[in-house]
Amino acid sequence: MASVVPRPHYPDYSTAAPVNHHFSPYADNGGSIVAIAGDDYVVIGGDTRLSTGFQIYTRQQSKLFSLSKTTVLGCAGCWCDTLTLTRLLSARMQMYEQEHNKVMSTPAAAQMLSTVLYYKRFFPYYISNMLVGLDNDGKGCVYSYDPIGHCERSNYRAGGSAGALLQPLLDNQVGMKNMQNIKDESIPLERALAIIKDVFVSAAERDIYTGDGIHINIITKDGIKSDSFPLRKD
Amino acid sequence: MSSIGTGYDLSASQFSPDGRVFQVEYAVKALENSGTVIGLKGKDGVVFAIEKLVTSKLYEPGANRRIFTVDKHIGMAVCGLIADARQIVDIARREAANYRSQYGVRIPLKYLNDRVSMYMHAYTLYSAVRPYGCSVILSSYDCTDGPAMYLIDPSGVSYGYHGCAVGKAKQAAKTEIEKLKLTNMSTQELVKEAAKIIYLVHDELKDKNFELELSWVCADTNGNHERVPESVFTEAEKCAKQAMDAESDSDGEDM
Amino acid sequence: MFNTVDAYSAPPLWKNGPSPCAFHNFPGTNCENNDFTQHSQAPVTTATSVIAFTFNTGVIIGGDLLASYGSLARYRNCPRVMKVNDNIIMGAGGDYADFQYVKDLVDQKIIEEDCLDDGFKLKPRSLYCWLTRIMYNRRSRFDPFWNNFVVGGIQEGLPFLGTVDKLGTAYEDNAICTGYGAHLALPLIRDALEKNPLMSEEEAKALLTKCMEVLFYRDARSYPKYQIGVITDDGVKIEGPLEVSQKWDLAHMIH
Amino acid sequence: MDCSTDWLNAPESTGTSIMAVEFNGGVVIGADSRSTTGAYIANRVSDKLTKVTDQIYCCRSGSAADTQAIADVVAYHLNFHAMELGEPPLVETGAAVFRELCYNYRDSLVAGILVAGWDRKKGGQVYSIPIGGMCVRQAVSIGGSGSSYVYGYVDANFKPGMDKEECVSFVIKTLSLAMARDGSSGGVVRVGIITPEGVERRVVLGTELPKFYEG
Amino acid sequence: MFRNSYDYDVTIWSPQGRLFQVEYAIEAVKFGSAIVGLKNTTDAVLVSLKKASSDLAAFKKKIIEIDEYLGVTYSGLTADAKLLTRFLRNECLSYRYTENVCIPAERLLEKLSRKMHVATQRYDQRPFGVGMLVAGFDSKGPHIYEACPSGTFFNCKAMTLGGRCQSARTYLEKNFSSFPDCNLEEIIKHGLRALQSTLPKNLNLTNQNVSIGVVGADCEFKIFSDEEVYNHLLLIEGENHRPDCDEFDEEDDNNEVS
Amino acid sequence: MAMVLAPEIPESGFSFENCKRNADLTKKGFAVPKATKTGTTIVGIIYKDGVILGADTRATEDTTVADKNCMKIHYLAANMYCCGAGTAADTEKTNAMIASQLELHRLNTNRVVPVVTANQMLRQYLFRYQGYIGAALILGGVDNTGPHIYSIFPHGSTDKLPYATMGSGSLAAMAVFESRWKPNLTEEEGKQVVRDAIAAGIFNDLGSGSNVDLCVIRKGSVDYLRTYDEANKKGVRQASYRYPKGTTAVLSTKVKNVVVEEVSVRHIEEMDTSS
Repeated sequence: MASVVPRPHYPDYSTAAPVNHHFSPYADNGGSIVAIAGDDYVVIGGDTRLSTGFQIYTRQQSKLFSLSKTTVLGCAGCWCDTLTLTRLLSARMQMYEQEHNKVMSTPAAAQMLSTVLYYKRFFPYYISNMLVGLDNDGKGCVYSYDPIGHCERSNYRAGGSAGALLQPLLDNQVGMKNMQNIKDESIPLERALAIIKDVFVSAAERDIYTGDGIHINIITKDGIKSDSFPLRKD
Repeated sequence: MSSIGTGYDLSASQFSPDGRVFQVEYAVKALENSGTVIGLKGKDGVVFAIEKLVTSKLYEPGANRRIFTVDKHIGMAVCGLIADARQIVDIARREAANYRSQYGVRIPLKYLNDRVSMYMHAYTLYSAVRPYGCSVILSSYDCTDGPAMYLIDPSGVSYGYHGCAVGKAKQAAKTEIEKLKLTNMSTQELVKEAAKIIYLVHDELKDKNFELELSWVCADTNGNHERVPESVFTEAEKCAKQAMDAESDSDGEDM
Repeated sequence: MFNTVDAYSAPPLWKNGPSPCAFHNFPGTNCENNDFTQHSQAPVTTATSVIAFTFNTGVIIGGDLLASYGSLARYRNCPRVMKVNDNIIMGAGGDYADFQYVKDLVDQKIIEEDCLDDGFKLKPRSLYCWLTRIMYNRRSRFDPFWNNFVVGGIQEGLPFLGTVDKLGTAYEDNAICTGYGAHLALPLIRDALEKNPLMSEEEAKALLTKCMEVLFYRDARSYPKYQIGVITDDGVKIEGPLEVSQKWDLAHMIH
Repeated sequence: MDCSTDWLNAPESTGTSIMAVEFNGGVVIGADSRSTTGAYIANRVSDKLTKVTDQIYCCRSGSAADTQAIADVVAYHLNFHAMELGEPPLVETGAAVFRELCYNYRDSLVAGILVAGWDRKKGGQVYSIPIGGMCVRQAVSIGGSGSSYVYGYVDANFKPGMDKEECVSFVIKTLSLAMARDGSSGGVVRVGIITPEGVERRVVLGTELPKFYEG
Repeated sequence: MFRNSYDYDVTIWSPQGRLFQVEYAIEAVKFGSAIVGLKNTTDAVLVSLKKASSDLAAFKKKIIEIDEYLGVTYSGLTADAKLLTRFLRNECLSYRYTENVCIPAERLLEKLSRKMHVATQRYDQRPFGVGMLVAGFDSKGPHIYEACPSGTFFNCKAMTLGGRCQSARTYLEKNFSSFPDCNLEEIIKHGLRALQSTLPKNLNLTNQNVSIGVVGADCEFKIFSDEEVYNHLLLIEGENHRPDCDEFDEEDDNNEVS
Repeated sequence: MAMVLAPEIPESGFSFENCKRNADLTKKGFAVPKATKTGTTIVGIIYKDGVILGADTRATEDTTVADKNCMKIHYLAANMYCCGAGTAADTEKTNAMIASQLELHRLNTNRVVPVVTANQMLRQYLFRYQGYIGAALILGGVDNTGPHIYSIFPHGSTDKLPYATMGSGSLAAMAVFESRWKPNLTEEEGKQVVRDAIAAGIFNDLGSGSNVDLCVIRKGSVDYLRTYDEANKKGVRQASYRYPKGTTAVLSTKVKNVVVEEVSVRHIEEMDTSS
């Protein structure tokens, strides 16, 4: 006889007992992150919509977290994981600073993030992370991650719910892919800023999880500057 | 103490030939350097008063209090090594919290008293630890059961009291307390009496500075243990000082 | 690194000995349940939406008094808007047993702080952060608290409003509704706040009353008795039970 | 599965009607007496009013094994506690201990319990602890599978401030109605009246139950 | 030094009700170089004398940051201090992790004193041989706390610990009533003067042997750079606050203390 | 049964011949192609002189916006329109079919078709397909008996109401109606309430978006107000994305000359504009 483990039932109440909810520890809270690095700067932008399903939680949630004066982390995906990961990282940053009497550099922070993510290999933080900053030579750098800690350095990157929509656009406009007779030089800061705003305008048109506004961080040797820009709210 | 120095007084796990545990008795000595603490139980509440000796003028006033709240409805006044006493406060708080989470109601004082005194007693049993160098007084007020007060010794012995005193001038304080008809007095009256006693037993020759601390737990505070309000405190202190002045005047006349 | 978890988890049913299944299990098989499969639990007795938003000088939170068992309106006097301390109010929806459990933890936290009496009071952002941590911890053990919490308060003179759900997803906004309220009440509140960002307390109450009415019409698990909690610089007021005013003349129009 | 052999595997459960009412001098508790395994009546005269301490009783519904085990644990716990305290524990305390067990093991227990009793601080009290492990005090509380048929009756007929005999008759009527409509409840009605003086037990036999419309 | 048979274990009470081991631990504090903590109404300042354990060794760090608004300086056994600062940092981190704010100084001291006290209670441990001054800033303003090997702590207007601190204490007691009216620069000057008073005649304060840490309403805890220390030392140049007695015997420093 | 001699004439109605194959494919792991949904807000109310229907204009494919300005208020007859939510194709085809039947009905009976007839047809049609036709509709119109609003669920149940909402944004819209609708609204008030209800859906429901369409039906006249309100303005670009000449790679060039084989000329007469 096949023995079946019965799911808990409530035999003593004939009223429709509450249904057995299936519990998933993850939620997709949407959001997109775009970052572009130049010779002496890096710009990162994230939209400010936090949502689930067809519901908007809030229209004003920045998804950028500054880890130090030269390092910023952008997170899109499962928001509860994001909150935990960023708290953990800021504690790690403080520990490092106190132990070593210096602030962790961006490449070191990038490596640490990879380790922290892989540590949760079998119950991962479900986040699309993008860590940006200035490297040891003062050049802008963008590190992008998969949820379990694979890390890749590049000069520009789009991630989150509209990542697939925007990456080809960046390849073309920032990476100058598939273009001829174009001078191969990195774009100036103003242009990068304009591109970031424009790609978000486009993303808001077509991705329902991207909208409301963007929060932008511009990192140069002088520190982090903030900027914001409204998007459509539907 | 005939057996002092004979080697039977070096450990709490050792009896002397005449059947005493000296380490516990020595721990009690630690209380005698500490400011006087009194507790008075009246008809509708319990009042604590403490003579807190201030050893340096560089210390902030009001710091290092010796009256603690263990749970909303339970107060604890301590005498002896403050660091030891803090740990007892900690243990008592944990007991109160456990009781609340397990039984859903606040802990009865009698039960807390049992638990804390058992804990303190455990520290008088082993050579690996030392007895606590402090005494604590516990108080509470319950609308059905009325006020209650217990005093726990470093030995872990505890009794319920109507009025009790520990610390430097405990003998003098006890004498003063015995003059009062405690069971008929309200907490309002007790506060003044308590303040008066502390001022009276303070020895200005040995200890220059002291701060008075007053707390109560009574019907008026809804059974919560609280520091007495500013106005009541100043009033009580004023009364005490006046009484002192009157006394020294009359002393002068006697001479 | 941070040992915040264990105080909040249940102790084993059988202590001090082998677990009962250990006797009839084959050697080598682990009779302890794997954490990832054990908890198939679901909310049982549930409360529905919480409605909250900020106005010019504070925060207002509303929730009805019903705890439903499936569709049975079983307990009709279950308050779930609570005062935490003078700075904080909290509202909760979802499983009522979990809410009671978390409420006990919060209450104990406040008692401990009151006992310390060091002048520091828990701030809304701290409670919000703490709740996020315990909710995330439990979801990570696949044993969540099936609740939505809404924390309102005054911090640094400004209204604060934040929410945490069963996963530990947390955010702040000037209007937060959980459950059906997120679909029915939030659009009304967002619209009203956009038009009138500096709403007065009276306007806020009127808006909340309207929302409770709409929810009563359209949420099958709602109940026409509810509570309102308001926090301003003057402290916390919890009002209720209030009654939803209902309009049904619509029924005559259907032919 | 063949319906007539379901008793082979089903655990014994007290598919039940239970009830407790506060009155000014104490509480009245009541229960039917049917225990079933599947549709088979394993015990037709069972006693679901279980003593916890002298003045705290619980009415059990849900799995018979679970609720009996819980009642045993709580009775042991409270009696020990009574010795520590030197006085009988409060009803509130009893309810808290039940709640703690039911809540912490909500995934493995099927238990809906009414805790009722008298103590010198708050008098007669009734606490309802349904599956899931919440706990609320109610002036009148019903539980078990039969209860869903009589919520309306209770709402219509409960009046605050009833005296002892009114409460007893209210309990008997309510349980009779529940037993008449719920196949898992039946048998006799057992009633307990807890007052400062002690506990009085009564049994109303199946033949003595009040009759209602039976068409 | 050997006084009696009641002093070789921390679990032994003397017949007078004293714990000699704890008292000896307090003596260890005096082996360290002097430290001073003081505050006005907005800032708390730590000033400490650094010492090199030998001519070849570098000066030790004596002021340590614990958290954004908390810093400590210590006198006594360096290794004990290291252990305790690590403990403090951990406590701060976990408080911040769960409560999202910097721990109030008093609550941190409560935890510290509990840890230090446990070591005075058990046969298998010795008391920590270190005294600490904690500077903190929170919603109740700036604080200076003293933590003592006995497991006690004190909320102070100003405090000094360490070798020859008596003269600094005298200076502080003479001047503390004016501290609340001082601005930051003046209060640092008071700290330096108090510290100078502990020095033997042949030694002067330099930016090599002094460290200064400040925390206040609008500044997170910060340890001054050599240059900043130098600038502040210039402010009290030429002043002499050493007590008149000129006999200071050089202590021998073979213990690992600072 | 297939006839051997005569070729099969396809029957009218849906073809189910691939259902079994599709079920097998799904079992093997092939994803079912996603249909365009109009995760929508649609509403209708009765006002003093008739009915007002409203709809947003976003169509989504999963989480991507498929159409930023689609029409969701469909023509059924001269006196009635129907808003559709759910699977876009289902709503469009259902409405088109019912529209043609209604026209035939009108020609047969030679009078204005009552709204209740359309309702009856729709519910019978949808009930037959047991919810597999994913059309959630709001039917509104005015006939000789007055204005009518019906909400029709995909399974074929209908409700007659003075105000109704459907689609993923229906709760948001209903909240607006519950708090602001009252009998005998004027046309201006009615339009405002409907606009606000749709806007509540647009802003609070991610499945709804873009613009507000309205349709006002009075006795004898209809105003179809396409893009009544542009709820969201599209963002303005900051930079230029014109490619300079020569950016696109030319892989190979081949010139082929046109061979002229014949030339013919046609003269165009000038239009006579004299009269």
